[in-house]
Amino acid sequence: MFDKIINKNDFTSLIKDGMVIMVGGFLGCGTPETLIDLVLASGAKNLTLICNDTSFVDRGVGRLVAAKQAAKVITSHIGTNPETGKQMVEGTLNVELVPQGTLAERIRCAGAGLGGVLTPTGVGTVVEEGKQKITVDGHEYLLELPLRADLAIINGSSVDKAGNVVYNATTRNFNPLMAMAASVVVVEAEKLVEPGALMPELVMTPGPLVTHIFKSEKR
Amino acid sequence: MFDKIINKNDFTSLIKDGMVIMVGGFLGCGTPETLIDLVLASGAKNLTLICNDTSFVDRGVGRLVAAKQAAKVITSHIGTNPETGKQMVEGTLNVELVPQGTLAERIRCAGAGLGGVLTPTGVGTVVEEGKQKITVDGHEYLLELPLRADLAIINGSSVDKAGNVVYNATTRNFNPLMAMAASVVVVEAEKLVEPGALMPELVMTPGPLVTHIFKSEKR
Amino acid sequence: MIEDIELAKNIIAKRIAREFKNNQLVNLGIGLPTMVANHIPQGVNVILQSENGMIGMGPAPEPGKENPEVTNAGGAMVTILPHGCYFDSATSFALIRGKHVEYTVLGALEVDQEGSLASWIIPGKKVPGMGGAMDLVVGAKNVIVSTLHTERGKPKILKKCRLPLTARHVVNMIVTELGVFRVTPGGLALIEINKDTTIDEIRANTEADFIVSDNLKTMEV
Amino acid sequence: MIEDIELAKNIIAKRIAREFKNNQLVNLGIGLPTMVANHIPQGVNVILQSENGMIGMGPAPEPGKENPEVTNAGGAMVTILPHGCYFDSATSFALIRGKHVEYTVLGALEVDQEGSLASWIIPGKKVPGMGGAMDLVVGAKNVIVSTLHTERGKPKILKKCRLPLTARHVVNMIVTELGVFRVTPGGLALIEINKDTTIDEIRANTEADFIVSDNLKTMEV
Repeated sequence: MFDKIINKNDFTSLIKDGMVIMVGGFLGCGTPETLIDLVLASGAKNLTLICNDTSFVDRGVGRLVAAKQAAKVITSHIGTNPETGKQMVEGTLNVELVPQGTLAERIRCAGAGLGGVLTPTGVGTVVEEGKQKITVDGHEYLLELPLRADLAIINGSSVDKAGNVVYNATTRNFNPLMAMAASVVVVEAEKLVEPGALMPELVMTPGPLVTHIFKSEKR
Repeated sequence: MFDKIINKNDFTSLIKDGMVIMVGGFLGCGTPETLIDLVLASGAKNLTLICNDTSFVDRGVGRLVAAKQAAKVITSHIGTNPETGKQMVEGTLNVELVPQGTLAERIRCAGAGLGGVLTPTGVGTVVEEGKQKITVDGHEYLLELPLRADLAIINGSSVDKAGNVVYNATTRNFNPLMAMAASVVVVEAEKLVEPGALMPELVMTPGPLVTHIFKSEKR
Repeated sequence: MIEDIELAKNIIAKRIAREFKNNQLVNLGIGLPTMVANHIPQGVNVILQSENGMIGMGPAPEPGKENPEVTNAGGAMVTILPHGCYFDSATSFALIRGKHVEYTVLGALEVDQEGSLASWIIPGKKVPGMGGAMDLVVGAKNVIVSTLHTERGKPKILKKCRLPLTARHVVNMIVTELGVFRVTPGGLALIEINKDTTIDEIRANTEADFIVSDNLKTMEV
Repeated sequence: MIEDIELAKNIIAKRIAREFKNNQLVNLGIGLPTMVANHIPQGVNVILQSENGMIGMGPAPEPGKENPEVTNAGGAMVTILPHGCYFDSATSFALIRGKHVEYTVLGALEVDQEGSLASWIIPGKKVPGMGGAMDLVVGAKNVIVSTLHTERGKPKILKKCRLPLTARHVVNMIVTELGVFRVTPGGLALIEINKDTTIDEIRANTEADFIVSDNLKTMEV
């Protein structure tokens, strides 16, 4: 009835050079590793990656950086992946550093149809460069703008065939936010179940947000 | 260890004339009825109520309006409670109507330490009166400001003694948002359990947000 | 004219129900729009959103199976289908404002040829409030106004709304018992007509200017 | 001076741990701040927040009980205590930015007498990124900088930070192995001193101006 399950070829055909991809996860926890394998195998170039951090050279989204498939990364932390810093210094990778809470809100804005959000974070630092400052009630805020993507690849602990996603423990992180902010959303399902098998209060990503479901091949 | 459970007298002593109170619920679903009983019994006057709707004259927050305890209501809908409209026409009740999604975001802003949010909702209507308009990417938005309260009274289906709250089904509505946006937060616990009894992924309101827990006397 | 109001409402509900495709997320307003759910064609799986906090809303519960914790945006007890889930009001309106809802169907006090609508206040007379309507019409991908063509003999489709607006330039389609209009950049176009009326009768009961589509069809209901 | 760096770090961690009261929500940064968790006095129930999405963070799991789905903000596997729960990054930073976290404890490359700190970039040399630090120091009710008093003999507490800031005017307290400073509207005040040092030694190793509190106490560690 829902017809959302795709195979490797279907997923690979979604990947294009130069596209903007959001990747769920926090230092590799809650990252769709099989989908990253497939982006690697696709050889797509000049990607813009939006992700909390660039993980490690051999894990999560960090592998795409290490494989030099990204032209730009929008992220809050690159310290755990020496490749990111190296390519940045060499001038082959454009790195836009965004405070983590601001990154979350900017992605949420895009998903929630909001035009932007005022945050106190970054006022008085280099983060305010080029941004509109708005004073409310005597306090200065930065206007931070929405961040959206062509494709979001997220990781679901349990996914039903209608696309509802449950995230275990700290695998949640950016996954439910990204699932709202991209034109196409693919969830890597660690466990795939029938509709009705998930407790409806536990679902963090409602099914209609998920375009495609891919059954994980994680070990 | 957590020492959050209070009795009727403790709760009543929190209520003051003229205070701003957020009340969870949506047309009476997910409303802390026992706590409302106690606000009624306190006889507190000139309250400002922030609530999705003014429910019904004999149910939920609507009872406080019917008892003429409110001087102001900030809400999205008053159509189900004739008393609200009547007092508004008589000039004894100040009603600020806010689009429902904007109400949710304004409360969220206060709870999340954000200075405001840009929404397309209300542009070109009376809702834009007195508000700053900001254009982003050629689209007009209204700058909507945070909404906070002195006290939030919310309803929890299952609450542990650390204050973690689980909401069943559609009782969730504004409750978790309000639990972040008030100086004092009291949850009416329909079911009170020990810490560890709730699935940590099901908790929508983390314990530290809850100042006090009151055991419900709902029938 | 169709004098039987119940029949008229059923015509409208049936026609709107034919608009949806499989797996679309749809929000139905209170009153007439709610009736649309009863007419969704077999084999089309429409996912209903209720802005108080659920998707996958099912029909009213069987007697004895009511659960006061499962309600819709009108406060009525409903059920949840196996593909459904629950969320809070911020998430609900993130779904709505963020263009994740395919269709919103709602009534109107007035609707006009520019696609503006008024539905939440008659100053000095009736002020229910906007509820979620302002967000729904700004955020949904498609906005369908469902309305009887006239009220007490007066046209509801105007050149320009006179009541305070719910939103301006947001309506995509207007469905009445007499026909279906599309709001286009060039103005209102009548694209379907009920077999029991005529273009002249529609013109006589419509204040708005409209063109008749070259491709005018009979309203299938 | 205290030459033993491990001892110095333990002095700092122990002192900071004494700052917390029962049921307070606390975020501990990576490195030295994480050590604070090991020194929280018995009977004080501190609730640890980890900005990747949990409160009620417990210690590292016993061997064989590791769960890769339960990690902290440093990516290490941890456990959750009975009073804990999980949430997404937007909610996590809503807690942080919204003044719901009582204390954030973090390290610094530089901290100054105005309460500004620099902790995320050494231009041209090292650019880890700010991660959650900028939000934490702006949002937490109390910001404690935990730092060795000097690095390679150079003072870390400056008149004014020279590196790009994490935030300005946000630090409330600075704890080093030599003493405790409070940032007041009038400037830096030394409020506690380690029994193994002197005010002169602290002055010699601090670039910032500071006054000595009339009520100077011995650092209890």
